Order: sequence, then C-alpha cells, then structure tokens
Amino acid sequence: MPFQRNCRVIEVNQIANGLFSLVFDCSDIAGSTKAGQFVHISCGDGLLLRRPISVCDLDGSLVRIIFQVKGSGTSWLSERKQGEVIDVLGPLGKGFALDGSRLLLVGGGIGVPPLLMAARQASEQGKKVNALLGFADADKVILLPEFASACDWVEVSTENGSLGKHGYVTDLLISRLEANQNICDLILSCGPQAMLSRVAHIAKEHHMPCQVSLEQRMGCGIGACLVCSCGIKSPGGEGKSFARVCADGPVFSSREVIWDET
Amino acid sequence: MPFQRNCRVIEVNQIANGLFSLVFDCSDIAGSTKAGQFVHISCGDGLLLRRPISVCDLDGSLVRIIFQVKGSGTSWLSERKQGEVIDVLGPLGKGFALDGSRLLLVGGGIGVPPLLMAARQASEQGKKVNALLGFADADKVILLPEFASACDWVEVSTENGSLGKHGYVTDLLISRLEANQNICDLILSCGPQAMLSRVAHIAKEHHMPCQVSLEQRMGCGIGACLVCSCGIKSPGGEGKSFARVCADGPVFSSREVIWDET
Amino acid sequence: MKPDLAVTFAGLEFKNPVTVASGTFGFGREYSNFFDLSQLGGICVKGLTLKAREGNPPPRIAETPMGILNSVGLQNPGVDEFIKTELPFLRRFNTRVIANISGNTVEEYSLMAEKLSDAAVDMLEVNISCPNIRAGGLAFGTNPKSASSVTKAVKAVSKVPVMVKLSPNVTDICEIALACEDAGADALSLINTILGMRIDIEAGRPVLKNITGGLSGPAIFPVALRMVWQVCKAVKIPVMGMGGISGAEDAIEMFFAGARLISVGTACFKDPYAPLKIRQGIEEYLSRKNKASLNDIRGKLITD
Amino acid sequence: MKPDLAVTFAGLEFKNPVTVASGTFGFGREYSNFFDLSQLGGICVKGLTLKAREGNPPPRIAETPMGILNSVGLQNPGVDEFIKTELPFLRRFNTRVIANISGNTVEEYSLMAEKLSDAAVDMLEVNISCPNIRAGGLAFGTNPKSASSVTKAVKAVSKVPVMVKLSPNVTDICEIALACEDAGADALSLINTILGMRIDIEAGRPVLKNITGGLSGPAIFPVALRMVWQVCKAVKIPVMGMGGISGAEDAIEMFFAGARLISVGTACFKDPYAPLKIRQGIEEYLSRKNKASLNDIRGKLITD
Ligand SMILES: Cc1cc2nc3c(=O)[nH]c(=O)nc-3n(C[C@H](O)[C@H](O)[C@H](O)COP(=O)(O)OP(=O)(O)OC[C@H]3O[C@@H](n4cnc5c(N)ncnc54)[C@H](O)[C@@H]3O)c2cc1C
Ligand SMILES: Cc1cc2nc3c(=O)[nH]c(=O)nc-3n(C[C@H](O)[C@H](O)[C@H](O)COP(=O)(O)OP(=O)(O)OC[C@H]3O[C@@H](n4cnc5c(N)ncnc54)[C@H](O)[C@@H]3O)c2cc1C
Ligand SMILES: Cc1cc2nc3c(=O)[nH]c(=O)nc-3n(C[C@H](O)[C@H](O)[C@H](O)COP(=O)(O)O)c2cc1C
Ligand SMILES: Cc1cc2nc3c(=O)[nH]c(=O)nc-3n(C[C@H](O)[C@H](O)[C@H](O)COP(=O)(O)O)c2cc1C
Ligand code: FES
Ligand code: FES
Repeated sequence: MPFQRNCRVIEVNQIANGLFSLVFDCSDIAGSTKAGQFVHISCGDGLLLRRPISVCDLDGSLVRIIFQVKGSGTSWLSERKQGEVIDVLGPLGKGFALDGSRLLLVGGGIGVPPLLMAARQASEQGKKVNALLGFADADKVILLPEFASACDWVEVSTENGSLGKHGYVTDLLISRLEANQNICDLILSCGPQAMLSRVAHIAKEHHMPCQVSLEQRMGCGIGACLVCSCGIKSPGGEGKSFARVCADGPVFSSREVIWDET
Repeated sequence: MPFQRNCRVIEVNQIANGLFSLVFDCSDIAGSTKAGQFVHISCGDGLLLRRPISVCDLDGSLVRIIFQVKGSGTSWLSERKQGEVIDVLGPLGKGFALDGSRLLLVGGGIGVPPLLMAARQASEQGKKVNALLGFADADKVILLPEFASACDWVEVSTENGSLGKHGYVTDLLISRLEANQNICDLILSCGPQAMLSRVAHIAKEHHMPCQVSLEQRMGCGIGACLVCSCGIKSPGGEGKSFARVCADGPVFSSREVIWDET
Repeated sequence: MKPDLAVTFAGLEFKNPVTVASGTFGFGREYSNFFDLSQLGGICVKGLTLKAREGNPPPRIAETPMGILNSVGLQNPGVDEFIKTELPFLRRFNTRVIANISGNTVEEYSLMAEKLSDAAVDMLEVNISCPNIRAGGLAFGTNPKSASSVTKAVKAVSKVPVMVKLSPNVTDICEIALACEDAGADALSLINTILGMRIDIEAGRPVLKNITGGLSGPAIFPVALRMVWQVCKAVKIPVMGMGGISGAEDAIEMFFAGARLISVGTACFKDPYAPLKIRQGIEEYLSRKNKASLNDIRGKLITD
Repeated sequence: MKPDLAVTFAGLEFKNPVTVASGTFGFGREYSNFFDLSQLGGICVKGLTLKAREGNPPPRIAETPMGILNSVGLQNPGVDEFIKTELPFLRRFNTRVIANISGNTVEEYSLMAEKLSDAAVDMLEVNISCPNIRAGGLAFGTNPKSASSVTKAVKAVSKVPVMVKLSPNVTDICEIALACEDAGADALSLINTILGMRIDIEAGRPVLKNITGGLSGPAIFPVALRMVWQVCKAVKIPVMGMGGISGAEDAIEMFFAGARLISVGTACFKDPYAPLKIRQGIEEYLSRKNKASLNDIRGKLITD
C-alpha cells in the first residue's frame, strides 16, 4: 500500500558528474519498500507531474534515491537542502522477484541504483549475487564500493574505456555467459531501453530467466490513469496487451516485453 | 528610463500584521527613482505576471518597498531571504509632481509607503510637509517614526479607534481643511480607491489641487500592452479617454480621474 | 452551522458536489488505497467501449506548462467486463457511480446504455468528445446533428439519467449543448480535453506516439470556466463543470458560473487527496461567507 | 560556422525569424528603451482600427495558471494617427513592420489596407480573430465564408503581402486556413487568444470587467503548436507561429511543426528581453545540432 508523505530531506550530494544522491526520512515508505520499487516525487509547485525515481537503498527509516539531472524536475530535486520537506508517494510498483539462487545483476548508467537494493536483499537472503555495471565514462561511475560489499564480484565497463573494460555492459554479459553458462540462474537488469532489449535478447539465447525494469512517462503513478503503458505479450504469447509500467511493473519478465511497443 | 536588474535582497522584515518591508540593492534603480514611482517585480517562475509595488524609500543604492501579503505573489516575496536575488523592473511610471509649497499627505493603509518618499523629497526641497495617515487597526500601523521625522506633524486615525482618532483618514482631512483652509496648497494621496475618490471629492470642495496614486492590474508595466487603463477626462473635461496607470500614472490629478471607470 | 453540501442533479441526490473525472481515476481501486471512496459525491469511471480496447501506443503523456497532454485512447476492458468485475467493487461504496461511454456508432452507444442502465449504474456520461480516437468520440461532439442523434439513441433506452460530455474543440459550444438538451439529455458535463501537441526538439519527434493528445490541468481552467458559464446561461438542464480544477477556489468559480457538480481529474496525479481537500475548502468557504448551501452561490455571478 | 537565421516569408526577407506579437509590444516605443528594435526580425504593431478606439473598461487583465486573460478590446489611436506619428518612429529601425488591422465591416478592412500599404508598411496582418470586441474581429474568423471575403477585399487593394491571423476558437482551423489561402492570402499567422474567464470568489464577480477575455501565455502553447502543425500540413503558404512561446525550445518546436516565423507576445511582460533570448537560443540550437539554417529543421517533424 502506497503512502503520500511529506518527508524531511536528510542529505543531498553530487556523487558523480550530474548524478545526485538524496536521502529522505520516512518510516512508512522505508518500512515497506522492496527492491525494484520506486517513489513518485512532487518537484515543486511549478510542475504538474511527479517524477518517478527508483529506491536505491534503505537504512532504518531512511530512503536513498540516486538520480541524474535531466530536465526541470530532477534539477529542482538536486537543489533541495537538508531539512527541507519533499512530497513523496510510495512505495509504488512491483519490484524484482528474487526467485533464483545465483543472481547476476546487469546495470547501465542510471539503471544501476535500483540494483543495489536487489543485491543487498538477495545477499541477506543468502543468495549468491554478482554484478556487471556499465557507464558512459569514468566520471559517471557510481556505487562501486556499495556493490562490492553486497556482491561476490563486480565487473565494470565504460563506453570510452576510461574505467574498467572498454565497451558495453552487454559485452561483459556475453563473455561471462559464454565462459560459464552456469554463472547465474537469474538475471536482473535495469538501464536504458536499448541496453535492456539487448540483455533480453542475450538472456533468451542462453535460456536464462531475466527480469528487466522499464521506464515510461507517468501520470498518477499508482495504476489509475493508464498513460504509462508498455506492450506485453498476452499469456500464451500470441496477442498483445498493454501493461501499466507503474503498477504491473516497472519490473517485467524480459520474455513478455514487446520491445518496439514500450 | 527603466532598467531590468537582478537585485540582491538586503533584508526582509515583517513590520506589522501581514506587512513586510524589503530592501534590495540596485544603484541603477535607486539612482533614478522619484517619489510615487514603482517597481515591477517578478515573483518566481510559477507566476507569469510581475507585481507592481511602489518605492517607499531610498538610501544610497538601496531601495525599500513595503507591501501587504495579499495573494501568491506578495506571499512569495515575503518569503525571500537575505542574499537572494530578485528580478526587478524599474523605476516605472510618473511620480508625484511636488509643485506646491505646503504639502498635505493623505495616506490609507498600504497606500502610506509611497508617501514617505514624497515627504522626504519635499522636505529636502525646503517645503512644508504634513501627513494624515489612516489604518484599519493599530496592528497595521507602519512608518510613524519615519513620517514624524520627515514632516512637521503627523496625525493618525484607525478605523476601530485602537490608535489615534477613531474613524477614517478622510474625517481627519475634513476637520483639518475646515479648521484652516490654508493648511496646504497641495494634497498628495494614496490608498484604497474608495478613500481616494473621497479625498478627491473633499479636495474639489475646498478648491485644493490634489494628486492621487491609483492602482490597476498590470501586464507589461511599461506602457506597451494597454491593460492597465483608468478612465480620464479628456482635456477640456467633456469626453473620456483611457490612460495607462503604469506609464501615464500611477499618479494623476484627482480632477481628471473618472472614478467609476478605474 | 455547517453548510449543506448536498446537491440534487438530474433528479439524483449527491451527498456533495465533488466527483472525480473519467479516465483519471480508473475504476476507483487504486485511489481506494488512499481514502474511503464514500467521501466522494460521485465517480465517473474510466471511459468504456462496447468491446475491450487496447488504447494508443506509448508514450501517452507529455507535460506542458501547468497542463498535461494524454493520448490514452480509451484503453478499457469493455462494458461487460466492467459490469462483471469493476461495478461490484464500486458498489461497495456509498457514492454515485457514473459510467462514461464511447461508441464507434450510434448503435454502440445505445447498446452500452442498455447494458449499463440494466446494471444499475446511477447515471450515464455519454462521451462525444474524446480527442484521442479516430472513429466516434470527438466526431460526434463537434456537430450538433450527430450530438443530437447519439443523445436521442441513449435516452431511448436508458433507465437512468443521461449526461452528455461536451468537447471544447468547437466554435460554439452552446450550439452543441442546446442540441443535446433538445434531444432529451438530463444533464451536461464539460469540458473534455483540448487537442494539443508537444515536440521533443532533441529527437525531432512528437513527445506522444499518437502525435496529438488532449490537454488537461490548470492551464485549461479559464477556458473551461468560460464554457461552463456560457452553457449554463444557454440551457436549463444541470451542468457538471470540469477542466483544470485543482483547488476549492476553482470549484467555487465553477459554482458561480452555474455548475451544480464539479469533477476533479488531473489534479489527482499531483495529490491523490485533491478531491477531499476541494470538498473541505468548499465547505470552509460557505461557512466563512455564511452561506447555508451551494444554492446561495450557484449561478450568482454579478455581471453588471 | 554561425547558422544563418534569415528567412524568406511571403516574398520578404526577414533577418531572423523572431517577431513580436500584436498588442503586446505597442508601437515599439516602450521596448526601445530596453534594446535596439533592429535586432528583431519584425514587429507586429498593436491592432489598428479605422477610427480611434477606447477599448474596454478596466480591469482588463487577469492571471491564470501559466497564462493571462486580456480584454483590451483594441484600444488604439486609429490608422491615420498610426501612419502619422507611430510609423515614422518604427521606420528608424532596420526591422520589418507588420500592421495588424481589424474592421467592423469588410469595407473598413479594405480602406485600412489601402492606407497602410500606401504608407509602405512591410506587411499587413489581417486580424479576424480578436475575441474582445463585439462587432467584427472574431465573427469574421470563425466562418470560412467571411474569412474569405475579408481576405479577398484586402488582397484586392494591398500593395504589400497579406497575412491573415487565425482564431483558435474554432472547430476546424484548417477549414478557415484553406479558405484564406484560396482567397489569396500570402501567409497565415496563428494563434490569437483563446476565449477564457476568471471569477473573483470574494466579490462574486468576473475578474475582467468585460467578463471574458483572451487567454495567452505558456498555458496555450500546446494548443498553438497543434494548430500550427495542422495548418502547415494543410496549406502551401507560409505560417507565422505564435501562442505561448516563452523560450527558444518553444520556438524550435514551432519550426519543426512547420512555422517559418514565430512571434513572441505575453513572454515580454515577464522579460522584456525574451525575444532576443529566444533568437539567441535558436542560433545556439542550430549550431549545436550542426544545422546551417532553419531550412534544416522546418517542417522536419518525424512522425512514423
Ligand atoms: C520506474 C522508474 C524509475 C526510475 N528511476 C530512476 C532513477 O532511479 N534515477 C534516475 O535518475 N531516473 C530514474 N527514472 C527516470 C526519471 O523518472 C526521469 O529522468 C525524470 O522523470 C526526468 O524528469 P525531468 O523533469 O528532470 O526531465 P524532463 O525531460 O523535463 O521531464 C519531462 C517529463 O517527462 C518525463 N520523463 C522524462 N524522462 C523520463 C524517463 N526516462 N522515464 C519516465 N519519465 C520520464 C518526466 O517525468 C516528466 O513528466 C526512472 C523512471 C521510471 C519510470
Ligand atoms: C502602481 C502600484 C503600486 C502599488 N504599490 C503597492 C505597495 O507599495 N505595497 C503594496 O502592498 N501593494 C502595492 N500595490 C498593490 C500590489 O501590486 C498588489 O497587492 C499585488 O500585485 C498583489 O499580488 P498578489 O499576487 O499577492 O495577489 P493576487 O490577488 O494573487 O494577484 C493576482 C493578480 O492581480 C493583480 N493584483 C491584485 N491586486 C492588485 C492591486 N491592488 N493592484 C494591482 N494589481 C493587483 C496582481 O498583480 C496579479 O496579477 C501597488 C499596485 C500598483 C498598481
Ligand atoms: C489520462 C486521462 C484520461 C482521460 N480519459 C477520459 C475518458 O476515458 N473519458 C472521458 O470522457 N474523459 C476522459 N478524460 C478527460 C477528463 O475526464 C476531463 O474531462 C479532463 O481531463 C479535464 O479535466 P482535468 O483538467 O481536471 O483533468 C481523460 C483525461 C485524462 C487526463
Ligand atoms: C494584451 C494583449 C493584447 C493583444 N492585442 C492584439 C491585437 O491588437 N491584435 C491581434 O491580432 N492580437 C492581439 N493579441 C494577441 C497576440 O498577438 C497573440 O496572438 C497572443 O497573445 C498569443 O501569443 P502569446 O501567448 O505569445 O501572447 C493581444 C494579446 C495580448 C496579451
Ligand atoms: S501512471 Fe497512471 S497508470 Fe501508470
Ligand atoms: S501594464 Fe502594460 S500598458 Fe500598463
């Protein structure tokens, strides 16, 4: 059940080029959020729509989100000061189903943060967790120490080779799977859509279960207005239907997603 | 010539119930403002129209305004903090013409502040200046020490009798003029429209020149859009025309104003 | 004394004048997690069609200055599924249920009206103003003749009051309003969304996959208010006002213009509690102004 | 390389595509205190009528969410006085002067067109869309027949290009646009304001003395953009886009939709330098995107 709460901002930091970490205090939301769920944040009176941001981490009653400044909403959010109050709706959506025993997390860019919570929850449940993380550039790299402590191993790539392997995170995924088909029994992935559809494709080729976290422009964020749809294969796999990213997702099985309708 | 400037806020104080004093720094505006002129202030990105506020006082490069919190614009303005920057257009309009030698200032409520600058400028020019100031309640009384130092005498009334004479400032005006028709050779007045039209009427009965500062909802504030009109008798006194409060006013001779068209 | 918020509308009692607008509130399930739906005067459910509809491809929403564009395109499970699974849920609450219907043909409208009034919804809202579908919808609402024939067809079969929802995308909304009144409509609701568009200049593409969409939210409030005022002067049947209402002040403006009920749509996206806050604000205003009920302000605009 | 901002429009060269909208910029005098008017592509002057007009009683402006309502009602000194005292001032600047005209009758329109084209303004903007006057104005603009006859009459006498300014308060703006094109219009400008209203709930009165007024500002931008896009697809003559443009991004959206020129109105009230900032933003965008001129984006919206 979601809550609408006015939450005190505990801290806001720039953690990489254009990337901010914001921690707010809300026991109701912190007490009920699962990995992969998101919050819907009101970014000032001037903007009509809330902005969806995944929860990255929890600590007692504290909720951490990490976001990239993109437009007016995230820019407003990045200017918040400690002690201010923000209007947050959450937790929203269905999170990851941690129904494997050896998870491989595949994150790209601003899709990396929600995977941290999955890593922590899975490792607390005694699962084996490893991560492949891709970034555009070394100056965009975030959360490496946190992933390192939650995972057995973490491998990093950058598109320009400024840190880790040179190339895409999907290249890492292919090498790993080709080296050892049993490296995992479930892939969880979050990142830009082009990357996700590539991950889905690779997972399918390797007959590996895979969950992806999608993005879509949102209105209500709670499932009522039907603006956030993405194309999903009907059960059986023949027809097509639209699912609500906010309420039926944002996490979907990679096999049900129709990639050119999202 | 008006300037558009981003001006540093020097201080904001609540000086009476719902009334705020704000001082900003702008040598261009301070260097060219005359009594009765106003500034047009942008009150945040969320509001499309600037808000017109009279200049109350100058001190070197500092400009002081006093305003009542009425709606969203003035409420935004009252929340500014020292060091913040506000976008100000000014000085605008035609001010008072101090073409008398014994001025009587008649101010009501939030119409009192612009008269202070008139009082100071006139007394610096060696004129005799006195003031009648009316307020709703003692908790709305502002600027008494300032007027006391710029005028020979100041008389105050409140509508509920909580300070000074019980009644309207126009009652004070009638008593003064009836006691001594030569108490002044020019009346300058600013306040709510009902008060101004009453002052105009009294001045006319006593054949006393009188200037009034009007208010009207504004767009551009500089004379281009023609939304701020008030009815003015055509020269000769027969026909009617519309004058721009922002550029032809806000100060008009009380005789030219058509009171039911403003 | 507490003012009386009850309203009689098209012969029905509404406990208060605040309803929620079709398409913004789903079938109520999601918002029932936030408050007891019985606190609402009524619920206009998501627009229904005879058969289930998928709606338009995403993205379906764009933000504009104090507005949003949507191009949902009437995604819904179809009228039968609504009656089977959604209506029983809504019936658990003590609030009026208003079924919003769109057809591709006049026959579809009357078929749906029959099914829904048999299923005992409280009122029908006949949507002749959806800008997001090619067939039907808007086409019916921009022409007095077709507006009239849809209204007549629905009235002929409906056992519950019929309200027709008007489009603002017309030269003369009063002409359509009068046509619906003449055709027997029991009430009118307005406005639906105004057709608009946004372009992503980095991609050189429309933000909406459907290219254009319907504008709603505070940006359209002055247009909605003007149309409600015009229509209330033109017709005798009651009017439900909507379009950009986001606070009690907006609702009260609508009452002064002549609306008997109001509906809150886009405002819920920002604040799920908006309808309740608006209801409370109306009550406070009436108390402060010493008005016993909405009758004391409805249509009482002074325009000398 | 610096992109080329010059535009040919109805046979005239404009040094850049940024003009200022009629009625928001007076006759340029006031804004000339802020910057050299020669930096503008053109100036659409305050709407002129044959005889001087007083306009509507105040208040004439109301604020709405990201919009304003105005009910000025064409206050102006009349066309002769304009030619005598205002035009010579405007001629001192190296910018296009576009005279905006409104008539009560077709004859008035053609009389004004004659006088003004003799006085050698650069272009005429025929306003058939003012929502704030009873006679003329909007009445001509909501009907293809009368739009056509005004256009024909003006074209018959004008020695300069004729642009017709369209109203958004219509069911089908393309129908009016096509009627004007067929009648010989050299260009179209759109949109004028959308009719709206606000009520002061403390007083129980409309905020505007005139009751209703024209809505402008960012709130209407998505509607303006949609109409510009529709009209640009429908006609071959060039289009000047306006309505809520407040930044370069909005202007660029208009170009993608097909506009050749844009006009900035209400935005100047907040920021007198808005037109110059928009011009600069357009230039920066073209540079950043490696486009040599506006030809590379105009009408290039991808809508597969
Ligand atoms: C479920 C979900 C989780 C997300 N988690 C994160 C996260 O953890 N960190 C992060 O940086 N970003 C995240 N995003 C993306 C984030 O919502 C957008 O970057 C943000 O909304 C942009 O807002 P803006 O005002 O800065 O940009 P603008 O471009 O000005 O926004 C304009 C409109 O488009 C919408 N929009 C723009 N981009 C997106 C997008 N990618 N997804 C959805 N709506 C968008 C905005 O919400 C707004 O309504 C997530 C998106 C979704 C759907
Ligand atoms: C020349 C001039 C000088 C003024 N000087 C002062 C002053 O020194 N101190 C002071 O407190 N007030 C002054 N006012 C009034 C002040 O401008 C309004 O109180 C203020 O604009 C209200 O804005 P708001 O957003 O708080 O109220 P809202 O009611 O939310 O404003 C809504 C709209 O109406 C306009 N508006 C509302 N009331 C007025 C009004 N009385 N006059 C003009 N526009 C109005 C606003 O500017 C805005 O556009 C002056 C007005 C004028 C015209
Ligand atoms: C996402 C969305 C979906 C809508 N779907 C419908 C619909 O199915 N049927 C209908 O009659 N109106 C629909 N509308 C229009 C609203 O009911 C309402 O008329 C309009 O949004 C104006 O009100 P608002 O500004 O308060 O939202 C929809 C509006 C939105 C924003
Ligand atoms: C105060 C004001 C006066 C206007 N007067 C005229 C006019 O005289 N003639 C005209 O064609 N349009 C007039 N307009 C309409 C504008 O030219 C423009 O079409 C409209 O405001 C939309 O653009 P904007 O949102 O950028 O202001 C006026 C607009 C405003 C705000
Ligand atoms: S955002 Fe409203 S249903 Fe998903
Ligand atoms: S406010 Fe524009 S002319 Fe006065």
